[in-house]
Amino acid sequence: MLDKYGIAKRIAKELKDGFYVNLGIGIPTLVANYVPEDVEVILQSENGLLGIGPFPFEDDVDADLINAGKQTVTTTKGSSFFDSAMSFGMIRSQRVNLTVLGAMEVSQNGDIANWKIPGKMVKGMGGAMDLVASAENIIVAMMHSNKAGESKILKSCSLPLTGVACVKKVVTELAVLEIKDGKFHLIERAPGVSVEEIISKTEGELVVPDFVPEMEI
Amino acid sequence: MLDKYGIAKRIAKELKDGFYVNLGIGIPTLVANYVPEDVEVILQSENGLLGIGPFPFEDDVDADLINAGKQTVTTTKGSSFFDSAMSFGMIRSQRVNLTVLGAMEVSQNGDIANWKIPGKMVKGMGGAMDLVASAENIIVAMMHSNKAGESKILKSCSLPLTGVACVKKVVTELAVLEIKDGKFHLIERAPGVSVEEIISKTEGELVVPDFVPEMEI
Amino acid sequence: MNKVVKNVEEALHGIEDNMTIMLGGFGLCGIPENSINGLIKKGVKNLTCISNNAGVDDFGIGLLLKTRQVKKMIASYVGENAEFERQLLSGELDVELIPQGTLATRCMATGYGMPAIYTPAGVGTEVAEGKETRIFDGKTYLMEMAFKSDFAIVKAWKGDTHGNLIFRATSRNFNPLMAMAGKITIVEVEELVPAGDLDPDMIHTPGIYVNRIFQGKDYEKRIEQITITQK
Amino acid sequence: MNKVVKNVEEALHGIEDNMTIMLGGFGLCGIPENSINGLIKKGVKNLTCISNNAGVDDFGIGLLLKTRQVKKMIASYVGENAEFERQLLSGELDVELIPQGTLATRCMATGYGMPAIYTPAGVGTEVAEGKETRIFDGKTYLMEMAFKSDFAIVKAWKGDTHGNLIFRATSRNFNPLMAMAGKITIVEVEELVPAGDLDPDMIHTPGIYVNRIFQGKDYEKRIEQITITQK
Repeated sequence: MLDKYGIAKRIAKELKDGFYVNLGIGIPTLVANYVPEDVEVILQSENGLLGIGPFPFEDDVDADLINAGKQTVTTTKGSSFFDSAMSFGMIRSQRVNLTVLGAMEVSQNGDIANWKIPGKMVKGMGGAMDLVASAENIIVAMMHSNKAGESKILKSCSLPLTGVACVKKVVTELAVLEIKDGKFHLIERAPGVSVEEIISKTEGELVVPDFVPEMEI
Repeated sequence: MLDKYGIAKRIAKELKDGFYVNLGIGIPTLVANYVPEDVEVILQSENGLLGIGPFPFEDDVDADLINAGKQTVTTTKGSSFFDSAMSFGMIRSQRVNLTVLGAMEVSQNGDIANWKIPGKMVKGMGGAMDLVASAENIIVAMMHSNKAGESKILKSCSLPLTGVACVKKVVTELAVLEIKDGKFHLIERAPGVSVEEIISKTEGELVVPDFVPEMEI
Repeated sequence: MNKVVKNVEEALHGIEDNMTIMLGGFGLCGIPENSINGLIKKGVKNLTCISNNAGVDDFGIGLLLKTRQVKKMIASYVGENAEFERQLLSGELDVELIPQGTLATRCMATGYGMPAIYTPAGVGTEVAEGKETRIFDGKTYLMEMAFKSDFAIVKAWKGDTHGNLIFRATSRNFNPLMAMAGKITIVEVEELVPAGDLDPDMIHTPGIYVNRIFQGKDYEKRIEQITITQK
Repeated sequence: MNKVVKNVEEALHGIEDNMTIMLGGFGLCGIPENSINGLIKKGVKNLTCISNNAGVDDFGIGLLLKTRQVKKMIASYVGENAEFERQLLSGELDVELIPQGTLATRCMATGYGMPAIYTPAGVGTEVAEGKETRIFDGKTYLMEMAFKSDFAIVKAWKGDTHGNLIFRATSRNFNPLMAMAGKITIVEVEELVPAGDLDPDMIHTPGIYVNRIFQGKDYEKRIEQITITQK
């Protein structure tokens, strides 16, 4: 079973050299720490920055320089700043090659819910609806089940949707799932996790091949 | 009767302090030479410049710095450069207070034709269609008649239109005409020009008040 | 062409109860601090505020919520604000949440004289309810309308007396977009310079979009989440 | 992330007969001189060219017309070009004239992932023929579609190895818009610098939109109309 760092590590393996990548808040942000050495990616922050660098040293903290999670960051060589309309222009015109974001629920046709729990929590969708509606390549980083032990990998989402039929891949603490033809496809299992456990914790329709490799991270 | 400089001088009297103004090619460009002393205007060039300055001295000619007529120009204090989408954004959102342009024909409901003579001349509309469709305040600088002596101040235009019901005022070598309620209204006559001459050279419906002042230029 | 007003009071002249106001900034980054404080002092009520976020409890637009000057909030993300959540759940505050890119682009549409835009954001979600959809090249888009607002209030890094603006780093965010979208645009700047001091090639917002500009003061520039790398 | 190609031949790789190509510039200002010469050398034919103007008889896109490499020209203004007029009137050249602001905004729409835009330009004229109109707030607009092109070729003043671009004065014009609109975007620059040399606040086109960049040479930068003030 993976912890959140493991999930981030596994997702980092999806990065290809030259990719422009948008990483959402939470586990997705951690992906930046595991970019393979032979791969150069440029991170996009939808508030208006291409080329997010590491967190600043204490003396270099700059209130004018934050990422979409409102954390202080730095720039890298070749960074650029732009307004939010251009930022989402890049996203809508699919110049961003990969989007990684968290989710509360994902369904077998690729729907995603991550912005609202009616009557309980309304934080807003921020840029998530734009990202999922536009990106060609969307990976969701999430836990397989909620705290009550109920699967979040569903036949259909119960929460208000963020986007429809958009998620391509899901990486959880248990498995890597691909979504196609309206089904989840189990393509890798986390170290030490059995196929049976994954099946039992997946509510949505799951296609399981004869051999499910353990993921290498 | 006015020459082209006189027409430009008369139009310059329409400028108000703080106006952003777009001047078309030809007579309209000359208006810049007659801005009243107590009036500050900023000239917009639709290729991407706010704050057009005078022509450069010979040594300062810069191939990268031209106006919409492709003439070399300079900047003024407070100039800015921008791309053509933003330039027409300013125009469409009516931040440009006054547009002055030339015309081949104008009709009594404010239609204007100035970009094409079928079978003979096709230069294109450039930015004229955007300007006339957007500007709230459009003044046309033109000659009252063509070389054959035929009126260009018409009931309806015979040439392909540039814009519909958009012209507010016409200044010719003979008169200042206002367009409202689907008619031309004679509001000033050029020095030494009789009302009768203006009537005889105006094909469109012309409302003539009892007293028509001679213009002061 | 001098657009300089002498202080925030003069800058905010004409803002009245029930008006719609855009406020630049993302989180607490690049927000018009002087003007927000000025609005509180002015005491105008029942405002509709368009801003990406609602600040935090004791800073930014959060201050205007505390004083109950806001009737409706149009934003994309409003987390991190307990008073906001309380007013929302109790029904005191009307809230319209819209996707961040839609928010940004609807501002731009106004400034560019485009009455509506098409975006895929929100298709198939509750954001699409009551909105026209249209398919282009097999993909479904929502038609979203340009914003109408009475005033836009933004913060720039540098500005000149003609209203030309330059923004710094990610404090640019929504500021240049809203600067183009106000019926009247008010700008506060960290540094006000004479026209001619800014490089015309490097201006983010041309002065034509700006009506009033003033030198701000006492910027706190609070940071929502200080994250650092240990040396 | 290095997008540098070593010369114009490599930059133009993949451009084939019958493709649609955008070319930046306004008049002769800011045109991609190296690439235009490269296209002539390459000899690709039946091109559809989207560019605000068609150059003059012996410079700019005029050169491509002379060699009969252009099948169709999409532009806003094509005066000052006798060969163009001859080919147009004789029917050898297909021409679509569209308003300048529409041309610019259709490029931007592509780069911003907006399939269509609304503009009042051309309403009631022959430009509106066959196009959908729509009334917003009592004003009529045309729906105009985002451009599709195989390649966009633009000229920048400075560019870095990541493809970030800065334009100079009015040579900016259509260049940043077309840079966003190509399926593949090729940029030639007067000065190519390492990533990190350009101020991130002052970049007009972020590198994400650029696929290939190269150091141009021997710029003539011809001026269409030299107008001067006598000392």
